[in-house]
Amino acid sequence: MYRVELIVINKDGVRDPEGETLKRYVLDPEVPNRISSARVGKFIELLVDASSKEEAERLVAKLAEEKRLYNPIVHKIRVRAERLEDGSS
Amino acid sequence: MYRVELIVINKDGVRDPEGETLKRYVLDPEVPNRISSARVGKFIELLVDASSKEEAERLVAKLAEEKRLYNPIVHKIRVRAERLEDGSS
Amino acid sequence: MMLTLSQREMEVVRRVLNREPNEAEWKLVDALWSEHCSYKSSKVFLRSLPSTGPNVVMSVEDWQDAGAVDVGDGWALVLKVESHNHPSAIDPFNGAATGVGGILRDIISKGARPIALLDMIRVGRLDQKGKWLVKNIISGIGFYGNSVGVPVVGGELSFDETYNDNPLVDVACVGVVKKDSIVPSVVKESGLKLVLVGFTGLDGLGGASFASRKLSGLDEIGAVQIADPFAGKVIIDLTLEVAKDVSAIKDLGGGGLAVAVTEMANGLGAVVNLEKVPLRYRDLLPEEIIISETQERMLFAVKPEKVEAVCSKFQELNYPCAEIGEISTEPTIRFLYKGETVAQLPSDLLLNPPLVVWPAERKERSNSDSRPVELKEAIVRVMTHPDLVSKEWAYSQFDYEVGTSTVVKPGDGDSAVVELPNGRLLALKGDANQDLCSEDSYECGKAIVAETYRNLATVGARGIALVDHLQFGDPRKPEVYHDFIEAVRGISEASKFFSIPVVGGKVSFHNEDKEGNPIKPTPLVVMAGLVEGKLGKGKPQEGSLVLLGLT
Amino acid sequence: MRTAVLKFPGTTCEIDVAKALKKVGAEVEVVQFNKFDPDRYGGVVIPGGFSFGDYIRAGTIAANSEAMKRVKDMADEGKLVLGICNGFQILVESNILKGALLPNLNLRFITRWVRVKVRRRDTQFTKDSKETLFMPIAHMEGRYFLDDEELASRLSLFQYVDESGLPTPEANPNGSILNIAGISNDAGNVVGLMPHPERASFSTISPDGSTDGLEILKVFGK
Ligand SMILES: Nc1ncnc2c1ncn2[C@@H]1O[C@H](COP(=O)(O)OP(=O)(O)O)[C@@H](O)[C@H]1O
Repeated sequence: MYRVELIVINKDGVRDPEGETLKRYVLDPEVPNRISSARVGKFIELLVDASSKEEAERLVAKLAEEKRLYNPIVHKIRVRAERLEDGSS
Repeated sequence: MYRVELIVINKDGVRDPEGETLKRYVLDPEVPNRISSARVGKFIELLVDASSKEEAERLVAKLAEEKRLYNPIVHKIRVRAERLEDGSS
Repeated sequence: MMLTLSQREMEVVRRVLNREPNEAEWKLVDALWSEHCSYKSSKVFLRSLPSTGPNVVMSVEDWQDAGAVDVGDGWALVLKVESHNHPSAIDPFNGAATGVGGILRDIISKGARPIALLDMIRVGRLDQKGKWLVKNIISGIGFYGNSVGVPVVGGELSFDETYNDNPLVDVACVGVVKKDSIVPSVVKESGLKLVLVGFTGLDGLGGASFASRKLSGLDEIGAVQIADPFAGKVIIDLTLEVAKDVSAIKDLGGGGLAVAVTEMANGLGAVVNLEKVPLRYRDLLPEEIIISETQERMLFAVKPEKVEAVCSKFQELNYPCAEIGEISTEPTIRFLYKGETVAQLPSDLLLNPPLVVWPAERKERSNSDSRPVELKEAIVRVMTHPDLVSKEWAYSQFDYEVGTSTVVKPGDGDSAVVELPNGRLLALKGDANQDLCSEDSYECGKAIVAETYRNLATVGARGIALVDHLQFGDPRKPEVYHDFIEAVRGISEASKFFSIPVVGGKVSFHNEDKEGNPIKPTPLVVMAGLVEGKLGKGKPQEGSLVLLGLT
Repeated sequence: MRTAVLKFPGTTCEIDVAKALKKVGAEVEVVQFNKFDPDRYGGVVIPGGFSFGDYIRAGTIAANSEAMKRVKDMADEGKLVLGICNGFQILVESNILKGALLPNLNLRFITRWVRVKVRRRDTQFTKDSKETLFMPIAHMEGRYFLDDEELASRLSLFQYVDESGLPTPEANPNGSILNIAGISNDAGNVVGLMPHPERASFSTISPDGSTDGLEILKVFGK
């Protein structure tokens, strides 16, 4: 069993109003000059039955693409798998 | 400079309708029995000026708490920092 | 085991049963006898409210369900108000959103299509926490209302330090149904099958026992309910579709299956096979299944030959639906798990908690904080009070146009107006006045009814029905109880005066701050009226200002 | 024209759309997404709402359905396809129309009446419509984005404008590029827009008594 993280985040160059608002109105007034960038995205965590880390990542990347869990015009994704100790495979 | 990820996700035991719906209507029909759980949360990525990984993580955890970036009654957070090569500190 | 039953109540249970109940049975009694479900401290007084009238189609029986009034051409209007104060204090977004879900399910329980929502919000000081509360409450209400396509057409947004720790989140809903198609909440015959839709999970479980077993240290988890408006929408659409095929409908609210089954049986008995309940988490214990308060579930009583037709509708959309038991002649409520009895109690006992009347005493009022104020300062203070500034930022987050029948929209008038299916115009308004109520709760009870009526009159409407919601502190405190009794007396008197039936209501006690001080008494009424003649709408272009009444 | 109003679980505007379409004389059927037979219809409208709760992103889950493959076939055959609000989001998420609809810049749900200017006459929906239309919006994710501004300008069909007809930043409620409120494909038979024409089809509920939404819907009455 693998725990796979799929992170969907706006591409560089696509505005991210949530990150901007967070930085400008929440973080900067609290800790000025400490935080130079804030980006907000979506986090999806799946428990996947797969025979290797690579296979788990490939499966999730494929699903993300085919099921349009992100829109390639605006988003980029990161996929990271980690084997779970007590997993069955 | 540190790249810090703050992940906000529902606590175990607190239901997650978004993850459930994703699993039921998108993932299960496509790859039956391959995915045993889907959880959806928020991903926040900050570039933080700090003197160590620990300090960066502490700062972000403190901000998350004090600025109510999550509701501890419902959510749990994960904080992960990583040093950036070309960072200034 | 955490119970709210008093020693005296526990004695009554033991005496009637002539035995010691088991843990599951205690929890069952605890749920049914809770103030929330049984109205044990308020029932005696609520009976004085005028609940009948020539236009009343369905009056409130035992204060459990929404009432209905005739609006012409064979149509009935169903009306209900409820609060979600305590959940909103800890999780304002989900608390407010699930409040909307709950009131909607009350309306569809009658087979009525919800056509409009109102939200009346009261929060405390606008500091960081206060802002967090309002912002999340408003977006929670929008999240649910918008997602299910029921317009939020009006409401109130008011600020008072008395609500610092205990915000009030009231939501009201109206629905329409053909008079001859109203579905009852209770059954009259045995042999009907009990059909449950929706998954059952941990939500709303008292927490203590579950948390200590599985999730050490996270006691609040059970108390948190997450809103799932998508499931809510599926439930609304499909419940209305199957309404013609069912004999009774009950939504699952406080007290979960325990309360829904017992109240639906209404003196008859029921047998429930808990292993048939569709579960979200496999390891729920039988007694947890009985009292889980998971949202977005409905209970139907269905003739055996109709079960298949009802469930297939839900299964088509991948929504769980299961026959879990049946109504029996023997007046006993029985919960079984794989054939073993988990709890077995007489219906009569569960439905009839000993009523209580607490001591009441009038509090000394002090007028000491009045001081002379300059007129200019007074005007500035009044005009800039957050109660009186534009609420556009709030209502613009609500989809008040969906349904294409919102004639007078938020911000356009003192009442909202929506068009009914028969073409008539329905005016709606909710009002409360915590300041007046803390001065004189009786006068205040009268005044809020009158104020609501005046607000309806501004659009040319005459009141036809009202629902009330009585929000107070701990009823065991004599001053609190006194204010409660007096408010009911005032509302009752004014309703009689205006000949407006009170077709439903709700009581919420134990609203207090962290130090245990009660909130200012906040009874609230929501009135529905029909526009007669010409609709009063729009901004006047010319004319004189005329003030009526003595100043 | 026989017109399907396609309902997904979570769609909220199907009854309103059907009511408005009847007003222009269309032969309307509200169809469940899993029972949709495209051969029976000359056109299809995908109404607003929150299909599948708009979980993940508005329109994403509905876009994965079989029903949307059939809508794509209809679009390719040159039949009329109209997506309103969530319907527009679904068309974009299914790649039948280009671009993306991102969260509003102010990050809040917005209900408001807006004015839009008709920028193209080469679509069956707008070839003889009024110059500017007054309609309400109600959405959380309506900020139109396309990484190719030239293309966006070519597709742009409706543009948010102020009282004097200018596409000012103030007239832009959500931050869409080029003030885009709706687009059409090159062939002009597929249109998606954020404003709700069906809510601007009844004089009783429009602030000034206008019924501009009918200008767009009337093509289904032919
Ligand atoms: N929480 C709310 N939800 C929806 N509409 C609201 C809310 N609060 C206020 N409104 C609307 O805003 C308008 C102005 O509200 P308010 O200033 O409280 O008016 P009034 O003093 O006449 O009650 C009214 O149309 C009211 O229905």
